Amino acid sequence: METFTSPVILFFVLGALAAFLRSDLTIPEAIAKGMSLYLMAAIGLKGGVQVAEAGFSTELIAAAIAGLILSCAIPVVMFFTLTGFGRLDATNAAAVAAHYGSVSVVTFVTGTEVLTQMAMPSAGYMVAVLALMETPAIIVGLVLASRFGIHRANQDRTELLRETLLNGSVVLLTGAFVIGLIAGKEGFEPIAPVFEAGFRGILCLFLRDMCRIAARRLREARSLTGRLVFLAILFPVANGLIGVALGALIGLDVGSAAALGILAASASYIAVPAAMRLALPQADSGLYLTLSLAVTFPFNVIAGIPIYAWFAATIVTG
Amino acid sequence: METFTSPVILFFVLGALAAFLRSDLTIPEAIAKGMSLYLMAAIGLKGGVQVAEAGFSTELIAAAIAGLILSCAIPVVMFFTLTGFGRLDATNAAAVAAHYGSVSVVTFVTGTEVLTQMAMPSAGYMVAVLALMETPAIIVGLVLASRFGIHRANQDRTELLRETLLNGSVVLLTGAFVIGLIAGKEGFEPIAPVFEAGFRGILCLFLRDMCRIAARRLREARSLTGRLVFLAILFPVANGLIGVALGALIGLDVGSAAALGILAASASYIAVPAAMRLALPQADSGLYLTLSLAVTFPFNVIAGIPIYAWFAATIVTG
Amino acid sequence: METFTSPVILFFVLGALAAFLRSDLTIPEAIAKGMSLYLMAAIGLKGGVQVAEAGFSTELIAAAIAGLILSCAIPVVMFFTLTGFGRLDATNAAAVAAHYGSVSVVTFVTGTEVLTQMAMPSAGYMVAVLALMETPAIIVGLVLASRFGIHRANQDRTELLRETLLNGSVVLLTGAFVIGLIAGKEGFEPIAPVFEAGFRGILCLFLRDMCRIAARRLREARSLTGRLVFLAILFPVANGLIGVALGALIGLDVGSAAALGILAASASYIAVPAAMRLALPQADSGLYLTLSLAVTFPFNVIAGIPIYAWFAATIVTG
Amino acid sequence: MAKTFSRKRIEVLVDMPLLSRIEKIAEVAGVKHFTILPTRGGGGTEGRWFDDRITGGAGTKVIFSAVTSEESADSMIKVLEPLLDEYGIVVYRSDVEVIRSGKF
Amino acid sequence: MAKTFSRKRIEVLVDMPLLSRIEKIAEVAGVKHFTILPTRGGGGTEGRWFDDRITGGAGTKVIFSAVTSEESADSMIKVLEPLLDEYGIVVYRSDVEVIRSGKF
Amino acid sequence: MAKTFSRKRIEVLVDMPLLSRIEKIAEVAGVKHFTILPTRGGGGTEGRWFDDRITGGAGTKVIFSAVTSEESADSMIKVLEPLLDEYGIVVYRSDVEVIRSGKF
Ligand SMILES: Nc1ncnc2c1ncn2[C@@H]1O[C@H](COP(=O)(O)O)[C@@H](O)[C@H]1O
Ligand SMILES: Nc1ncnc2c1ncn2[C@@H]1O[C@H](COP(=O)(O)O)[C@@H](O)[C@H]1O
Ligand SMILES: Nc1ncnc2c1ncn2[C@@H]1O[C@H](COP(=O)(O)O)[C@@H](O)[C@H]1O
Ligand code: NA
Ligand code: NA
Ligand code: NA
Repeated sequence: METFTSPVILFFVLGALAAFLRSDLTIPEAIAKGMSLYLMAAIGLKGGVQVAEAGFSTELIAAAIAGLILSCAIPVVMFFTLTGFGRLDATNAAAVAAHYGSVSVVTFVTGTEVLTQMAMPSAGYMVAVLALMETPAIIVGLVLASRFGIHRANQDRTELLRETLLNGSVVLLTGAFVIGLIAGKEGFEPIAPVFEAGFRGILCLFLRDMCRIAARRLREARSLTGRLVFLAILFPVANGLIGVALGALIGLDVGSAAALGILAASASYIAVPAAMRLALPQADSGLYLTLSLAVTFPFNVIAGIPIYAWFAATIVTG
Repeated sequence: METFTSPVILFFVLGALAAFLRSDLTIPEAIAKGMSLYLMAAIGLKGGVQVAEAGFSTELIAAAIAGLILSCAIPVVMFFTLTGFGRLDATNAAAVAAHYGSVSVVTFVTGTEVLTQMAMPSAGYMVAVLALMETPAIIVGLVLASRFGIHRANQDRTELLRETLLNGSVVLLTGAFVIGLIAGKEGFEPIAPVFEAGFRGILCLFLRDMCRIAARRLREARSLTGRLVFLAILFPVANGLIGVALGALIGLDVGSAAALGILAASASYIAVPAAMRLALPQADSGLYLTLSLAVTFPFNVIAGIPIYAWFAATIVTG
Repeated sequence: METFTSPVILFFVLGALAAFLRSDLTIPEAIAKGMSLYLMAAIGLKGGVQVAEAGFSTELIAAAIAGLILSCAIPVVMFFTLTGFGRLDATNAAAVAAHYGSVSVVTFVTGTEVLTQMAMPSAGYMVAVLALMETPAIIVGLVLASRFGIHRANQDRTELLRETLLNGSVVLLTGAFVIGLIAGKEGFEPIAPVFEAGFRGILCLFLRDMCRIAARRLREARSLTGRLVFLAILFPVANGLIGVALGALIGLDVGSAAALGILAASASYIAVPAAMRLALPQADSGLYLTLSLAVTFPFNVIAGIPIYAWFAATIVTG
Repeated sequence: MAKTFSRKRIEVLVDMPLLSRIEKIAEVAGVKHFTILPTRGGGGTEGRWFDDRITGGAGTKVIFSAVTSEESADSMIKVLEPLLDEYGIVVYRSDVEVIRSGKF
Repeated sequence: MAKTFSRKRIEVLVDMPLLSRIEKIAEVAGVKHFTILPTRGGGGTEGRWFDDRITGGAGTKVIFSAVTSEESADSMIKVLEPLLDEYGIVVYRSDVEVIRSGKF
Repeated sequence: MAKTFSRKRIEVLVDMPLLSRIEKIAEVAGVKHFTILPTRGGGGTEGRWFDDRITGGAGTKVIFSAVTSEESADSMIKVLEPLLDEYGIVVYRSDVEVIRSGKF
């Protein structure tokens, strides 16, 4: 309940409203990108500092392995559902599936904010899990595409691999995490004001804008079918609940289990679209961006996060 | 006196200096727009939180009605003065008049900062009055133009109405106000650092840049006449004093009466120019932007605000 | 040692890494420019407030004179070394020399951060010295070019002089310094959150990006020779040590002497390139930007600053 | 030489708030594909201008650019002609070659 | 009249992530000089689009623009033709005059 | 077919700090109307470049673009020709059609 009076979520709703009313006050792209960089640097740092405080633990390793398994398994299951029930061709199905195996930084950040507000914060190492889960799904997606879809022999594989593994967001996130680890709490203090205080406010403005763009994308979408929209809501719920259950199984605390669910449920809209456009140019970018950004993302922020949090609170025994 | 050693105002003067010296260090447009969005979100939130604290009151309703009356009456009086003494044709006069009936967010924000520094803060609900006063003058201006100037029958009225009423700045301001109302003080706290602490600093930088652009516009202006510049200074003073008097009459506190004067005196340079360019494309956009942004805006910041504040302090009996 | 675990420097290293890995997450130009403006406004203000606190002193005047001498002498010595050992033609040598006589704001800011961390903060007036040292080298460079290189009689001198003396960064820096002086500590307090708290965080992000751009520039550079790279490392060291020694000689405290060394060692990459492109268009802009931004700047941040600080600590007797 | 088809490129320099009008006119004229390009400033009878976003786009110009058939370009020009002064737009067109005839 | 030489200007509207591919194709075709122009949006068979950087450039288009010899333009077009659909690019070229023949 | 008049479009790719020089040259040549377009990068004999604003515009290029009469374009080209190397500018022009002859 409280979730819905939180300014973070209210700004998101304001964005949705503004978009559907076709109101035109948009955040300039440069600012949006700057805020996105800021969010990644900030959560990377915060996570690193927290791990520096708490030390490495078996939970960290368990969570990392669970995250990797999820990000490889999810695209495979989705691929066959999308080609079957979803009626997509193999190339498009592979591209969409890769998005859902990967993760969304903003969904994760919003989720951790909500979890903190519900007094069940997730552990700092979940940021490392987030970074780990960004790329494997891309490779799984490409393998699926080349096996079942168009196989392009003349692909420039090294270029693609570099683009994927050294994707800017992965490097920034990991780099900031490592900096947080090295600098620790004392090193972090002098720079904390920018990275901590500004956090939620920036998130508010960012969500407002994300939602506006998502809604615009939805209005302009063409290749969307009812079946696909249905899957773009069903899959986050299924993935999210499985993620939470897996988290509980491996003994994570309630907040971290919920965060693992949120990661599983979320779909990428930065790293994966860029990689897919390059590796599978024949796939319809309008389709995968709309499903991920305009259907799954708002669903997760509004309904998904509370569901996964509630499920975690129910099954994880304190 | 103190006003003039305030960094807010000093940065404004620095901007003026830089512009007249044709110094070239400009804030990138994306940043300027981002700061403008930030200011609107911040004052909306602050106002909403204050009203949530203080509760709704008869003053709020009285101020709202006074604001509406001012924003409808000012353009009518100005229109006839501009066509008469100002020697403008009806279309241009209507376009200019609409700007002065509407309001300037940055003038208002600068004014409230100055009032707070003078220990006569305005009430939180004045933000709601600000939002209310943004659009009516546009409609009044268009009615004047279609009655006395060029009447364009084939206008797409619904498009125009949507553009005007759902103008981005109105939606953001109102939305942030409502969010502040709902979230209240506790909800606001976690996001306060960005929206409160940054406030004055951002305002400094923004004023520096506004002033630079205003001065550049003035240097490049062509269709300006002495009579028009005279009116662009006379009207804010007259409107401002009338606004303060009206505020005193309806029983507002000294700060709020001054703020109502500032709103009446200020001229729009965001919402109205966009609407006029669309609805009255034949009007000279160089003219109305220069009068509003390059004459009235700096006049109000430097001289107007202290005058209205002083007048309010004089006539409102505590 | 501590220097290397400081997040400020770590982010710089992250930027270098990201660039050499050709990772693509770039800060939008508008944001980079905004941060640059912010840094200048912030250090200007801080310096002004500090001088307002401490009052004018003979050290201030001595430091200013020393700075001016350095910024005139350095280009002359460099010019003859560059035409001799460096094998550059006179025009290019003059253009490069001017860069090293001038200063780099970001190097200075990073240096003062490091000095503060080492408990030997520099005095507030060093910001004034920074502003003083920005332009004289440009004039020295142009005189050298017109005497020994191509002499262009039809130069528009007043335009050039205005561009140089009223260069945006000089105006902003000086303006903010004067505002800090006038407003003093009390006036600064309400705007401090933006200008103080954000400082180091912004510097982190900015260094990350600077370094990325420097590395990219290095990768793409064509006209670079081994001799020039050698000089671009030798000169900062020589200039830096001389600067520190001069500072010690005129009786500056240890932090300010180190800061004078940093100023002498640093090379401009904003004001001077713009002026040189205008005044000496035939000089190779790729060359001077690469030497200054891609060789000297990272060298100073990583190795130079600790060297000058250590030298200052050694020779200045407390 | 590569086989190409000749088409017209029509460009309209227009104030941001009026862009949607141009898009509608283009659609009616049969110009279904277009790209919007940014500008950074300019100069003319009304003086020098810059892309200042302070005014929220009211003072910004963009270029509507479309490669289309001669007929569509023609009918678009015919609708735009009476609006030239009122909208303060600048219109010109040029010849281009495209690779495939179908898409344009 | 100033003496000029005629060349071709080739323009390719392409999604940001695919730009490096176009640059490689250009290099092979002998197009060594080019400039990249930004766009702000557009419209076509896939609907209206805007330059939203939320997606980190995956949804952004830029224009690869090069003035080059007819032969280079030709060989570039030949390589691009089979990729038109797959890459979703828009290609066109036009005649331009340059001042010096050597540089292009 | 819509009645049009033929004019020249002249485009100059120039480093930001030198733009004011080009504007002055244009004015002298009788080119009174122009628009400035941004760029995002490019490649040539001096390597690949990007629009990095770190250097405050010293490393940024813009395009000066004007539709004008053949005579004005000619005289502008004549003034620019000796400056090509020194300024590092790229100049080309092309044919365009405009709707009204008066304005250009
Ligand atoms: N012939 C032209 N070539 C390029 N841009 C033009 C031309 N004519 C007008 N413009 C642009 O349109 C704006 C308005 O033109 P004007 O109405 O002549 O002031 C100018 O500031 C230029 O940016
Ligand atoms: N003929 C054209 N002229 C200008 N832009 C075009 C043209 N065709 C396509 N585009 C651009 O390319 C994008 C994709 O085109 P389409 O594949 O037709 O949806 C459109 O949204 C336009 O921005
Ligand atoms: N023929 C051309 N077509 C498009 N852009 C060019 C051309 N020649 C040069 N340029 C641009 O001008 C810059 C400098 O050219 P250059 O002097 O050859 O290095 C290049 O990086 C390109 O961005
Ligand atoms: Na996922
Ligand atoms: Na008003
Ligand atoms: Na120096």
